[in-house]
Amino acid sequence: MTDSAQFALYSLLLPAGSFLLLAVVAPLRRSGRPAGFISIVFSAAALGWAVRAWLHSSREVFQPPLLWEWIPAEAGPLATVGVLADADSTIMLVLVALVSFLVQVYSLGYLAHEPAQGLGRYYAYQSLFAFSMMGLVLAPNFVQLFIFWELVGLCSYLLIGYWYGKPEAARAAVKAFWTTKAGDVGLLIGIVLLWQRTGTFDFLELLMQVDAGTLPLEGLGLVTFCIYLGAVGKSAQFPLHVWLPDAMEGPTPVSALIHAATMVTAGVYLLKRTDWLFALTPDVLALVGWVGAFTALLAATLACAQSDIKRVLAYSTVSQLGYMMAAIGAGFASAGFLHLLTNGLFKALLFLGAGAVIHAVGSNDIFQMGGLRRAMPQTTIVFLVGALSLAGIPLFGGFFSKDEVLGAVWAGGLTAPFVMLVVTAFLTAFYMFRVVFIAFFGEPASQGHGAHVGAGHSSAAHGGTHLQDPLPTMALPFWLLAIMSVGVGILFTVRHPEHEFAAPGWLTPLVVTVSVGGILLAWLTYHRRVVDAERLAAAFGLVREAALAKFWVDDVFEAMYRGALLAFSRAVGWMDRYLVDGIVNVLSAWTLVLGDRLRRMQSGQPQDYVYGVALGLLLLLVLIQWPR
Amino acid sequence: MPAGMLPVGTSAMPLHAYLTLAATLFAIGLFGVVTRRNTIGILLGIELMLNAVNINLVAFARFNGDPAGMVFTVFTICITVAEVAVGLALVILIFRIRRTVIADHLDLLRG
Amino acid sequence: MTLEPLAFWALSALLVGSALAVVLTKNLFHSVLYLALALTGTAGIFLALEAEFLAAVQLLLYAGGVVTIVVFAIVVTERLVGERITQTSRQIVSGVVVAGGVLIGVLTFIARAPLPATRPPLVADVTQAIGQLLFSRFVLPFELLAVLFLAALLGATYFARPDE
Amino acid sequence: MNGLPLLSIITWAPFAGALLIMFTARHNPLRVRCIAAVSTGVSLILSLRVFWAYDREVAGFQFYEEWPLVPPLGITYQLGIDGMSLLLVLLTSLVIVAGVFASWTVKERSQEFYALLLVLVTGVYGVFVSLDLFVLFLFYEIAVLPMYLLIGIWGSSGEIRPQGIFGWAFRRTGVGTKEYAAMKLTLYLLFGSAFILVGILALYVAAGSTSFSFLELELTQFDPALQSWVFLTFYVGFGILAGIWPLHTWSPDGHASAPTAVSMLHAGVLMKLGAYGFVRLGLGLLPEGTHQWVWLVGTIACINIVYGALSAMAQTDLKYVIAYSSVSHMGVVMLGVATLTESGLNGAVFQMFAHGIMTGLFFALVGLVYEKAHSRAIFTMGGFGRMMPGIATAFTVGSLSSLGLPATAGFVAEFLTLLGAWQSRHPWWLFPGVLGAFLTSIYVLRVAKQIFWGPQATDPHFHDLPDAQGPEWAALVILVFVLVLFGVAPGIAIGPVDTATIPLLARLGVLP
Repeated sequence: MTDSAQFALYSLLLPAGSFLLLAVVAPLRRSGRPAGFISIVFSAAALGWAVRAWLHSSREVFQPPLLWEWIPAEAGPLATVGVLADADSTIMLVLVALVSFLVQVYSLGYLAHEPAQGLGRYYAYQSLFAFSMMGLVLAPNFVQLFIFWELVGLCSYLLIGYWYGKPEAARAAVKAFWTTKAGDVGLLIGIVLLWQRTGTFDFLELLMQVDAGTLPLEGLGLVTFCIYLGAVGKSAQFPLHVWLPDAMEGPTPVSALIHAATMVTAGVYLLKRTDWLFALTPDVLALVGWVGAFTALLAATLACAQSDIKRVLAYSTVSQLGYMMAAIGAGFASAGFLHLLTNGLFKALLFLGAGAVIHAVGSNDIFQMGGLRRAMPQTTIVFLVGALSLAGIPLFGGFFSKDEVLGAVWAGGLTAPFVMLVVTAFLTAFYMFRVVFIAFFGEPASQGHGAHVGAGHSSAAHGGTHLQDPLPTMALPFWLLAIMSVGVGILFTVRHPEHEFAAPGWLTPLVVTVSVGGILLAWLTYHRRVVDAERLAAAFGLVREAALAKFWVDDVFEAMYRGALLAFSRAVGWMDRYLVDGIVNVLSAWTLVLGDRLRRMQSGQPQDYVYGVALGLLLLLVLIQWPR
Repeated sequence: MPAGMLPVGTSAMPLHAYLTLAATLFAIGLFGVVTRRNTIGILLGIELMLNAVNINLVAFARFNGDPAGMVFTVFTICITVAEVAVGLALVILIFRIRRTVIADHLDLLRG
Repeated sequence: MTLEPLAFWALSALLVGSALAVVLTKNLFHSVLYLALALTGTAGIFLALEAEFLAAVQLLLYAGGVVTIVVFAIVVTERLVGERITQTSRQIVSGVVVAGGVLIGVLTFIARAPLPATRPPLVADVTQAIGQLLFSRFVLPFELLAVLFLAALLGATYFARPDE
Repeated sequence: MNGLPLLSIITWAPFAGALLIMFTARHNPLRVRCIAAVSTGVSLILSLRVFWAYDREVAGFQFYEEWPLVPPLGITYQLGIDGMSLLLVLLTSLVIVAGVFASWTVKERSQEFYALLLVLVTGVYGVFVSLDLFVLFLFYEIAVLPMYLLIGIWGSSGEIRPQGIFGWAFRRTGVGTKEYAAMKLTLYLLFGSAFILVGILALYVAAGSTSFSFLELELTQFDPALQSWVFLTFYVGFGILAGIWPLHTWSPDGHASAPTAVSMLHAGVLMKLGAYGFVRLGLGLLPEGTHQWVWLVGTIACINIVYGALSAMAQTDLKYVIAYSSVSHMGVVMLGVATLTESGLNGAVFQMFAHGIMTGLFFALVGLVYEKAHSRAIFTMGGFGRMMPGIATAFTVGSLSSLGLPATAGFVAEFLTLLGAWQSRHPWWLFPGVLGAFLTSIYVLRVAKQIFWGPQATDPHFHDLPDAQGPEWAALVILVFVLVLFGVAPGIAIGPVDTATIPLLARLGVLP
C-alpha cells in the first residue's frame, strides 16, 4: 500500500461522494446554498488529502499504482482503473483541488442570486468536475484517462450551458462538446491503435516497453499524432481552439476553473504524461511545437481585438496553452508543465478578478468599465498581479515559467516558433495592459454602468449601481491566488531550479524587455493616449480585420457544419426516405396495383368461377395428354 | 329390367362406353351451369354433372369388381340430396333478400 | 347377343336427350321434369351395370326427393314473384366451347386410357356387399353423413324460415 | 439446479398475466396495469435471481429444462441460458417493466393493449431462452405478430410527404399512417422469418432430421456450401430484425408510429432478438459460413453506423431521430459481431444491452414529451428543460450514453467494439465506428439542445407542461440507473458474457 496513492484516492473519492449526495438526494440539491456548503466542505477535505498525497509522493521514489479490474476478459483484465500518484500527478492534483475549492467558495458569492435549484445543480456539476479532473490526473492508464477526459468534457458542456435558457450559452455548450469530441475521436483511435501494437493501456507498462526498446516504432507516428489530436481539441490548439472563447458564456467561476486552470490543460498534461512516447516520434513532436507556437501567436493577436474582458482572457488562455505545447514540442515537457501550473494559478486569479468586475459592473465590455481602481481597489490589485504574472514580469508567477518555455523552445532548435513566441510575449503584455488601463484606470465610462451591452448577465443584473469590491467569499479566493502567484514568482526568482537545458544568457533580458515594451505601448496608447488607438489599429489593417473576423476559422467550421455536414445528412436522409425506402414502396405499390388488377377478375358471378374451373380442368387435361 | 337377364361376364358394352356417356352428361351439365341465368337452372345443371359422376363411379365399381365405388355412389347421392335441400333453401333466402333468382345479379363474391 | 347393348344405347339416347332438354328448355318447370327423366334414365344405367340397389336409391332419393324439392322451390318462388319464371340462357357460344372442350378433352383421355372391356363375374350379392362395406370399412363416413344430414336439415330449415 | 423451472416461469409469467388481464380485468384499467406490473415484475425478479445464480465458473447453458413436444420430429421444449442470453433476458425484463410503467396512461382499450404487450414479451423471452430451433422460431413469430395490432391500433401517424421519383409509390402505399407502418413492419419481419425458417429446416435436414436442438446441431459439421447459403439466409432473416442496411426502413416508420411501450420494447429488445439470433444460429452453427461472409456483415454494419447517424441528423421528427439512431447503434452491434474477436463480441453483446436500455429510455422520454406537448416536431419545441427538468436530465443521460460517453453503458460497448474492430481482419472498420460516435454526438446533442435548452418555444401550447409523474418516474429511474450502473461497473455484465463468447470463438477457430 502506498501512502500517496491512498491519499490521492481519498481525495478523488470525496468529490465523487459529494456529487452522488447532491445528485441522488434531490431535496438537498434543491436547497441551494446548503448544497454549496456540502460541496465546499468535501472539496476542502479533498484539497487536504491532495496536499498530503503530494507531500508523500515527493518523498517516495517509485509508487506502484492502485489498480482494480474494470473490464474483464479471458486472459486477465482488459482494462483497469486505479490511482497512479507520482510527483507530476500529485502536484497537478493539488492544483485541481485548490482551484476547484477556491472557485467553489467564490461561486457562493458570485451566484448568490441564483435560484436555489439552479445553485444546487451548479454545485453538483462542480463536484462532478472535481472528481473527473482528479480522476484524469491520477489515471494510471489510457482507458481511465479517456474516461475522465470525456467526463471533464461533459462537465464543461454542462457548466457552459448552465444558463441554458440563453441561446448563446446553449450553442456554446454544444459547440464546445463537439469540437473537443472531434479531437477525442483522434485520441480514441490513438488509444486503440496503441493497444493493438503493445497489448496494454497502462502507462508504466508502456514506459517499460519504451525503456526496453520493445515498442515497435513503425507507424508509431500515427499513434502519437492521433493522441495529439485529442490534446488539440481539449487544449484548444489551432484549429480546434474555436470553442474556448465561446465557452465564456458559462459563469465566470466556471471559466476560471475549467476553461483556464484545469480542464483545458488536460491536453498538455496528457502530452507531459506520455512525453516518453512522443519522444520516439520527433516529427509529431515538431508539429506539436509549431502548432503550439502558431496557436499562441494567433490567439494573442485575437486577444488584442476583443472588447469582452472574458474573451480577452479566453484568448490569452489559448495563447498560453500554445506556449505549453510549444515547450513540449521542443522536447522539454517539464517546462510546459511548469507553465501549466503557474498559469493555472494566475489565470484563475485573472478570471476571478474579472468575475468580480463583471459582477459589479454587470457587463463584459471593457469599454463599459473604466476607472474601477477607485471603486474596487482590491480587485484592481489582484487583477494587476495576475496581469503582471501573465506578462511575465520578474517576481511574478508567470515570469520564470515563461522564461523556461522560451528557453526550451530555443534549446529545442525551433527557431521560428521561438520568434513567434517572443512576439506573442509582447502582444500578451500589450493586450493584458490594454484591459488594465481601459478598465481599471482612466475615467469612468460615461454612460450608465448598468447598461447591458454584450451578453446580459442574469446573476449580475442587480449590479452596476453601487460599484464596490466584492464580499469576502469572493475576495478571499482571489487574494489567496494572488498571494500564491506572487509567492511562486518570488520563490522561483530567488531559488532558481535546475535548468534541463542550457538557456542562452540573453534570453531573460530579452523576454523582460519585450514584455515591458508591450506594457509601455499599452500605457502610451490607452492611458497617456500618446499613441492613437485607432491609428495603431489601422497600422495593422489587414491583421485587425482578420482578428475581428477571428481569422475566419469559426466561419470555416460553421460552413463545414451547415454547408457540408448538415446538407450532406439531409441528402442522406432524403435518399433513405425516398430512394432506399422508395424502392421498397415501389415493390409494395406494384403488389397493390397487381392485386387491384387481379381483383377485377373476381366478378362475383358464380358462373364465371365455373368457367375458371372448367378452363383449369381443360388445362390439366391438355397437360396430362401432352405428348412427351 | 331384372338383373338376371344379363349373362354374367359377357357384356358387350365396354367401360369406355359408360365413361363416354358420363362425360357427355357432364359436359351438358357444365353447359347448363355456365349458361343458365336462373339460379335454379344452375342447380339443375349441377345435378346433371353429379349424376354423370355417379355413373362413372358405378361403372368403375362394376368393371373393377370392387363394391366400394358403389358405396361412394350412395354417399354422393345422399350428399347431393342434402346439398340440393340447402341450395334451394339458399335460393329462396337470396330471393327473399334480393328479390331475384337471376344469377347475374348475385355478385356478393365480387372482389 | 343380349339386351345390354340395346338397353344401353336406348338409355343413352334418352339420357342425352333429356339432359339437353334440361339445359335448353325455356320453361323451368319443364326442365325439372326433364331432369326427373334423366335421373330415371340413370337409374336404368345403374341397372345395366347390375347395381339394383343403387338404381332404387337413385329413383327414390334423386328422382323422387330432389325433384320434389325443386318443384316445391319453384312453386314457392313463383308464388313469391307472382309470375311464371321463364329462364333464358346467356353466353351460349362460350358455354358450348367450354363444355365441348371439356368433353373432347375427357373423351380423348378416356379413349387413350387402357380400360377393361369386360366386367368380372359378380362374386356375391352386390347389395349385400354394399351393406357390409357401409357398416364396416365406411362406417365413419356413414355416421358423418348422418351428422351432415342433420346439419343440412337444420340449415335448410333455418334459411327457409318464414320472415319474422 | 433447484426444482423450480425458473426460465419457464420467466417466460410464461407475462403470458399468464395476459390471460388474467383478458379474463378478469374487464373495464378496470387500474387492475389491468397492476396485473401487468406484477407479472412482468415476477419475471424481472426471477431474471435478477437467475443473473445472480448463474454459475460463471461452470459457464455453458444452465437452468436447463426439457419437455418433449413432438418426439418423432425431434421437437423439444428445451430451455437454457448462457452468458449472452442471460444478459438479454435481464434486458427484456428491465425494458418491459419500464415500458409497463411508461405507458401507464394509455387510455384507449388498455386491456387489450397490455394483454398483447405481455404476449409479445413472452415471445421475446422465449426466443432468448429456447435451445430448440423449432420452438425458438415459434416464439419468434409470437414476438413479431402482436406488433401489427399494437401499432395498427394504438400507434400514431406521422407526416411524410410523398415526393421524389418514387412519389407515386408512396401515395399508393399510404406512407405515414400507422396502418402503413404496422403493415410494413409486419411484412418485413415475416419476410425475414421466412428466410430463417428455410435456414433452420435446411440445417435440420442436413443434420439427419432427428433433432431441432441447438445443442445437437452444434455438434454437427455442416457442408461448407450449405453453411455458405444458410448463413446468408440467417443474415438476411435476422438482419432485417436487427435493422441492417438497406433492409432497415421498416424500423424508422415502425418505431415512430408505435405507442411508447411498444417502441421501447421493439427498438430496445426485439432488434436485439435479430442480433442474438444471428450470433446464436449464424455464428454458433455455421463457423465456415461465418468466415466466408463476415466481410459483408462488417461492411454493411459500417454503412449502418454512418448512414444511420447521418439520416438521424436529417430528421425533424423526434421519434424518427431515435429510430434512426437505433439503426446506427445496431450497426455497432453487428460490427462487433463481425470482428470475431473477444472484445468485439463482448462489445456487441454489451451494446445490445446498452442500446436496449438506452433506446428504451429514449422512447419512454419521447413518449412522455409527446404525451405532454402533443408534438414530435423538434424544431417547434424549445426550452422544455425549465418545465420538465426530470425528463431533460434523463434525456441528457440517454444522449450521453448514445454518443458513447464514459460512465454510461454506451461507452463500454463502443470501446470494446472498436478494440475488436482494429484487431479484426479488417482494421478499417474502426474508422466508421469512431465517426459514428462523433456524428451521434452531433445529432443527439443538437436535439437535446433544441428541445430542452434555449429560450422557451413561442407556441403557447408548450407553456406550463408538467414533468414526469408517478409511475413514469419509476420507468425513468430504472433505466437511468441501469445505464449508469453498467457504465461504471461493466464487469458485472461482461463477466458472464465472456463465458459465452469464448467458447463461441473457440468453435469459430479464432481462439484456441
